[in-house]
This record gives sequence, structure tokens and C-alpha cells, in this order.
Amino acid sequence: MRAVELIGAAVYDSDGVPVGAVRDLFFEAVGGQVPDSGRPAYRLRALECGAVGLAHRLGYGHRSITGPWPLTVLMQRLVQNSLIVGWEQIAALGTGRVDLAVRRDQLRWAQQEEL
Amino acid sequence: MDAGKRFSADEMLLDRQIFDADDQPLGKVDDLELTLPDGGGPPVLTAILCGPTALGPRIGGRIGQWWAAVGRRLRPSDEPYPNRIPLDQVGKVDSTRLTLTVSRDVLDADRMRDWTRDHIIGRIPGA
Amino acid sequence: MLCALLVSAAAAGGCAGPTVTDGGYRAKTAGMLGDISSSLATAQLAVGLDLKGRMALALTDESVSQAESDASSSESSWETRQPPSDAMLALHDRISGPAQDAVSALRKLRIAVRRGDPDAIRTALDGLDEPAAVIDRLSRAVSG
Amino acid sequence: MKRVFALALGVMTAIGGFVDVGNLVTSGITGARFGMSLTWAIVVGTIAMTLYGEMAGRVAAVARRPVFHIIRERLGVRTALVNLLAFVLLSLLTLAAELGGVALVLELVTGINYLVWVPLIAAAVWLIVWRMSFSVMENLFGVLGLCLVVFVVALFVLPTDWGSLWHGVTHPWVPPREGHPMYLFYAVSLLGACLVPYQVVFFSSGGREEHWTPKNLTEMRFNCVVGFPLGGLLSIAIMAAAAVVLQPLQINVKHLGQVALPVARALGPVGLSIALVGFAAALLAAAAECALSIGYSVGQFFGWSWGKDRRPREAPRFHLVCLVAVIAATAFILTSIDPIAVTVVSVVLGAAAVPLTYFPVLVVANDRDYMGGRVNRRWSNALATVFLVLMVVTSIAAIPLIFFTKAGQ
Repeated sequence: MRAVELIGAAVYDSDGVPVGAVRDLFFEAVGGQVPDSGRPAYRLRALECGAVGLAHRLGYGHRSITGPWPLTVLMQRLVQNSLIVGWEQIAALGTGRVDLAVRRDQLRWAQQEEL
Repeated sequence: MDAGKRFSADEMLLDRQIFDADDQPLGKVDDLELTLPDGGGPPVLTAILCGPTALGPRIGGRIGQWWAAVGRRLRPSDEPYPNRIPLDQVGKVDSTRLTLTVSRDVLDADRMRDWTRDHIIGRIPGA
Repeated sequence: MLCALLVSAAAAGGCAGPTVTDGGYRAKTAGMLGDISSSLATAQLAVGLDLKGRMALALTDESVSQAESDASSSESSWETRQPPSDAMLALHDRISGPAQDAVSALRKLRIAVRRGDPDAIRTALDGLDEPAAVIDRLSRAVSG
Repeated sequence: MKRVFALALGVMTAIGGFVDVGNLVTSGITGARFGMSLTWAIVVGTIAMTLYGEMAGRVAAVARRPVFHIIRERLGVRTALVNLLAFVLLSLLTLAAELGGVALVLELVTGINYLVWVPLIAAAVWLIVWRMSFSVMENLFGVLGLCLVVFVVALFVLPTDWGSLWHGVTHPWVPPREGHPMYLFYAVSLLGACLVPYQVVFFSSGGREEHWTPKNLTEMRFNCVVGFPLGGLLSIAIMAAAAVVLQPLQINVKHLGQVALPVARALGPVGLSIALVGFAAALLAAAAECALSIGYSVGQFFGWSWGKDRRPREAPRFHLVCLVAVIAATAFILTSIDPIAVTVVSVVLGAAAVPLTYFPVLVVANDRDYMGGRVNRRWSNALATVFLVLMVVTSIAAIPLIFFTKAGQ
């Protein structure tokens, strides 16, 4: 599987309601190694889904960007509207499509998530 | 690879410059390879992918296909799978750079550079 | 692609499109007169400086030939336009002669400068005064 | 003493690097047509260039990132690719204008048609890219470009009415025969001539070529804060010389030779020759910088090895891109399209493309992960935001203005 197959894929919840598109992949150093993974092995922990990609790309999601003022407010508002999908919440992976096993309102908001 | 306990692809990996053990540039992190472990559970990051065959699909559209095709021509035996640098050859990663633990000459990962050097630039006097 | 398109559009801009109204034709005429008077002034300035020994290299030669070719191309592109009404035809007939006179005065000056004969240059330079005054008067009449 | 010399040299190269064919042509045209009433556009453009140049230089020194690394990292592959294509096309147009400009200067010197010179100049530009060391290139042409100071000297020799020039600066007005669209078109062209995207790419990549570290920050800032405004002042001097000599004669500038006439009038053959040397040096340097910037941007986007401090064998694709760029621009100018018209269109399109290059620089200059404690101060952010809004407005207006005014004719 390649990251390009996940990033940009449309995400739908268990009722078929659109959740947004995959914007970022979160990894965590846990669990055993597999060939080539090196030590520690990084596992895909969660996907970040949002409507607008630009704010994420610019780095207003997790990085410590201090300005310029009107942009910080605008971009942080855009980023706040994104949701975190844990790997265990995914029901099926298709081409350009991710179907969830849970409803949209069961997902966590990105701003509650610490990286 | 050493990238701390947690990180995100966007923040540390994708589109970052790769430097080899001698501090020479070796392309960008154009894509990531994830492998589903046999025992089940979430996918594991196993390699970074670079070069035209990795970048093409990310660009998408005709330009992406064309760029990937250029890359395929330069791969041994038209191999469509991109150059992969296994994660155990990646050293320190932080939000500013990604350094490999091997030299780029060992990897044979940049045939396009070699081809340009051998067929065009190397033939101009003074190169 | 876009750039090339825009450049060619811009380059063609000077001579594109039919002039349909009297106002449009008048504006084109004023523009042409402006080009000629700018060319005359450039040539006068350059040759005047040259006669005072203030020019160097090929600058006088180049300034005068560019002035002549600008004036002549502006005049001939104006001539290819159809005057939209009888009144504009009359305007055309009033201006066409003096404009051609100015262009030929510039041509004489260019030839004199090429030959490098100071007396001929002086005569040809003085020969610009008359057309310059006429063009100036016409220019004011057309735009006013 | 050595440090003072290095600082002075840096400032001189910044001045010489600031002025290119866009500044010469737009300042000459506007001085003759609008007097000093468009000076504000050069002032605004120069302040914006200084501000964003300093930011790009700081990012290059502290985060060690040249502009197109940042653009790809922060905008993602696709947006960055669009950005790259726009930048490369625009810089090719600028490169063509600079090549044509040098050829026109040689025509003024020799009387031989400029088209004959174009291939020779292209070869010279490529040789500079191929062989000349980065510092020799910057310093040699920077210092030769300073010959343009004759325009300032000329102003003092000419019977300049300083009061009326100053009045023109402080009371901008639109000449009745020009109209507002024409006035705005040339305002945009002056802004575009000061804020050329390739200059920021070149400045920051040059910083990497010279291996800047945070230790070089003071020197870099000094170059920006002193060098760029002096370059802007040179542009204003060219405008003023045209306003003093050409405007009263109602000369409409269409050739480089006309821009030099005020110097001939004030200083005679010696001054004129110095001015032409200044023209040729500034434009030749700009052509080389432009070709290099195309190579830098493509190399940085794809992560190739790039730069003049590597042997061509070590950075083959970078050199291939530079070579192809020079050939393409040469072919374009050999179609005998008017280089002056190409210049005017290129600076206005440049003004349209400016936010693409400058916006990512502003974001990263605020990112503590890249910049540590050296992020933008509040006042510089406030100023940069104001200029960014202005650049976006300009960028939206630029292309309609090209069509509406038929590129200023």
C-alpha cells in the first residue's frame, strides 16, 4: 500500500455520510518489527480527515506557526473542522475511498488530538 | 528510522529533501510504502519511495502519467515499482531533514541523474 | 503557453481590430501623430547632442534609424485603416500629407547621418522643424 | 577592514542585482510619460522586495531552505508543480527579455543588428552558468552594474528643477491624455519590475550556494536593507532623468537608446559609455541569474543536486535545465519579437505571479519548527501582510489591465 492511495481518498461514515478527504497520516512507534521496517517500527495510527487541505499543507494543523495574524485565525478555524479516524474505526479501504465502521459523530475532533 | 515516538506524514516525511550519509541530496520523499503485517493490525511503514515513478501518481493526470513513464524507461527492465529506500537505511528524521545511513552510490536510486550525466552533461567540455 | 499567447496578443495589439466609430478613428489618428512627434523629438534630441559632440558609439545612428522606422510603420499602419465616415475621410486627407512629409524628413536625416557629412546633417535637422510644428498643430486639433 | 570590504561588496552586488531590464524599461517609459507621478510604485515595490528578500534570506540561513524547497514542502506536490510551471514560464520570458536587452545595448554600441548578437550573448550567459564561480559572477557584474550611478550624477548636472520633481513625487496625478487604466498598468509594471519572482529565488538559493548560517544574518540583512533600497533609488533616478529630459519633448520611450539620451545630454560621450556598460553588465548578470533561477527552482522541486558550487557532473540535471532554458529563451527572442514589448509584458505577468512565490516564504518565516526564535517580528508581519494583500490585488488586476491597455500602447 502506498501513501498516495490513502491521501486524498474520500471518507464516508457507516451511514454513508461524507466525512471529508484524508489529509494526513499519523504514525506511532509501537509493536513488533516487520522486514525493512527498522527499529522502532512505525505503525499507521490514524488518518486526519478534513474538508480543506490547504491549511494542513501550510502547517497550521500541528506546527507552531506564530503569524501573520489574520491568517492564523482563518487557517486554525479551517484546521479545527477536521476529524481523526483511528485505524480500528476503518471498515474497508477501496480505491480513492475509505468506509468507516462508525458514525461521523463518534469521531474525535482534530484539535482534541495531541500529536 | 528515528523520528521520535509519534509523527505525521505531512509534518516530517512527505516532500522532504533526502540527504545521504555523505550529505549529498538524493531526491525527495515522493511517496511512502506501508505494509500490512501478517499477524493483522495497522499497516507498518516499511520504505520511502522516490523518483519519477513514485512522484507521477501523486501529481496525477496526464502529466503524472507521463512523468512516471519517463521514470519507468530508466528503471531496469521497465519495473513500474519506484525506487524504495527501506526504513532500516534511514537515520535521523526531524522536521527539517531526512538523513540516510548509507551513501547514495550504494543505492543506485537515481538512474535519471546518471543517465543525464553520462549521455548529455558529461560530454560537454569542462563538465 | 499562456505567456507566449499574451505576448503575441500584446505585440499584435497595436494594429488589431477594425475601427468602426469616428471616435475610434480619431483616437487612432491622435496616437499616430503622437508616435510621429515622439520620433521627431527623439531624432532632434539625438542629432542635436551629436552635433555638440555629446554622443558616442552608434547611439546617434541607431536613434535616428529607430525614429524613422517607428514613424514610418506607425504612419503606414494608420493608412491601412478605412476612415468610417466622410468627416473622417476629410480628416484623413488633411493629415496624410503632413504625416508623410514628416516621415520623409526623418528619412533624409537618417541618410545624412549615415553619410556623416555635418553640413548635410545640419540641413536635414533644420528640415525637421517645419514638419514638427505642423504635426504638433494637427495633433492638438485632433485631440482638442 | 576586510569585514567592511565584504559588507560594501555585498551591498554593491545587491544594488547591481536589483536593477534589470524591467527596471530600465519601465522607469524610462514612465518617466517620459508620467513624470514623477508613479514614483510611489517604485517605493512600494522596493520596500516589499526588501521585506520579502530579508525573509527569504533568513529562511535560507536559519532553516537552510531555499524557496522551492519551501514551496513543495508547504504547498504539496500539485500546487507546487503549478507554481513551478508558472515560475519557469515567467522566468523564461524574463530571460528572453534580458538576452534581447543585452543584444540591443550591443546594437547601440556597434550599430550591428541586435539579432546577430543574440546567439553570442546566449553563449556568454551559458558560459557564466557553466564555468564562472558564484562569487566572481555576483561581484564582477554587481560592481559593473554600479555604472548606472551615472544617472544620479546626470541629474545633478542637468538643469534639474528639484522642486517640481518633488512636487511630482508628492502629488501623483494622471496625465489627461493617458487615462486611469494606463496609469494603473504602468504602476503595476513598476511594481512588477521591483518584485521579480526570480530575484527572491536567486537570493535565497545564492544564500545556500554561499553556505549561509545564522552567523551571516547581519550581513544578509545589511545587503537587503541598504542594497535593495539603493537599487530602488537607481530606478527612481532613471525615471527622473527621463522626466527631466524626455517628458518636456513628449518623447514616448520605445527603445533602450532613448533611456540613455539624458545621460548623453548631461555628461557627454564618457557618461554615455559608462551608462551603456552599466546597462550591459546589469542585463547580462540578470540573464545569468534568471537562467540559474530556473535551474534552482526545478532542481529544488525534484530534490536533485543543484548549484554552481558543484561541478556540472555532480549536478547534471540542474545544468541541463539551465542549458535548455537558455536555448528556449534564445529561440523565442530570435523570432524578432520586440524585446521591449516582451519586457513590459514580463514584468506585468511577474506582478501577477508574485504571491505564488512570496506567500509560502511568509508562512515559513513564521514557523517556529523551521525558524526557532528567528520568526518574523510583529511589525514585519503586519507590513508583510499589508503588502501581501496589495500583491494579491495587483495580481488579480494585472492580466485584465494587459488586455485593456493593449500592454500599455
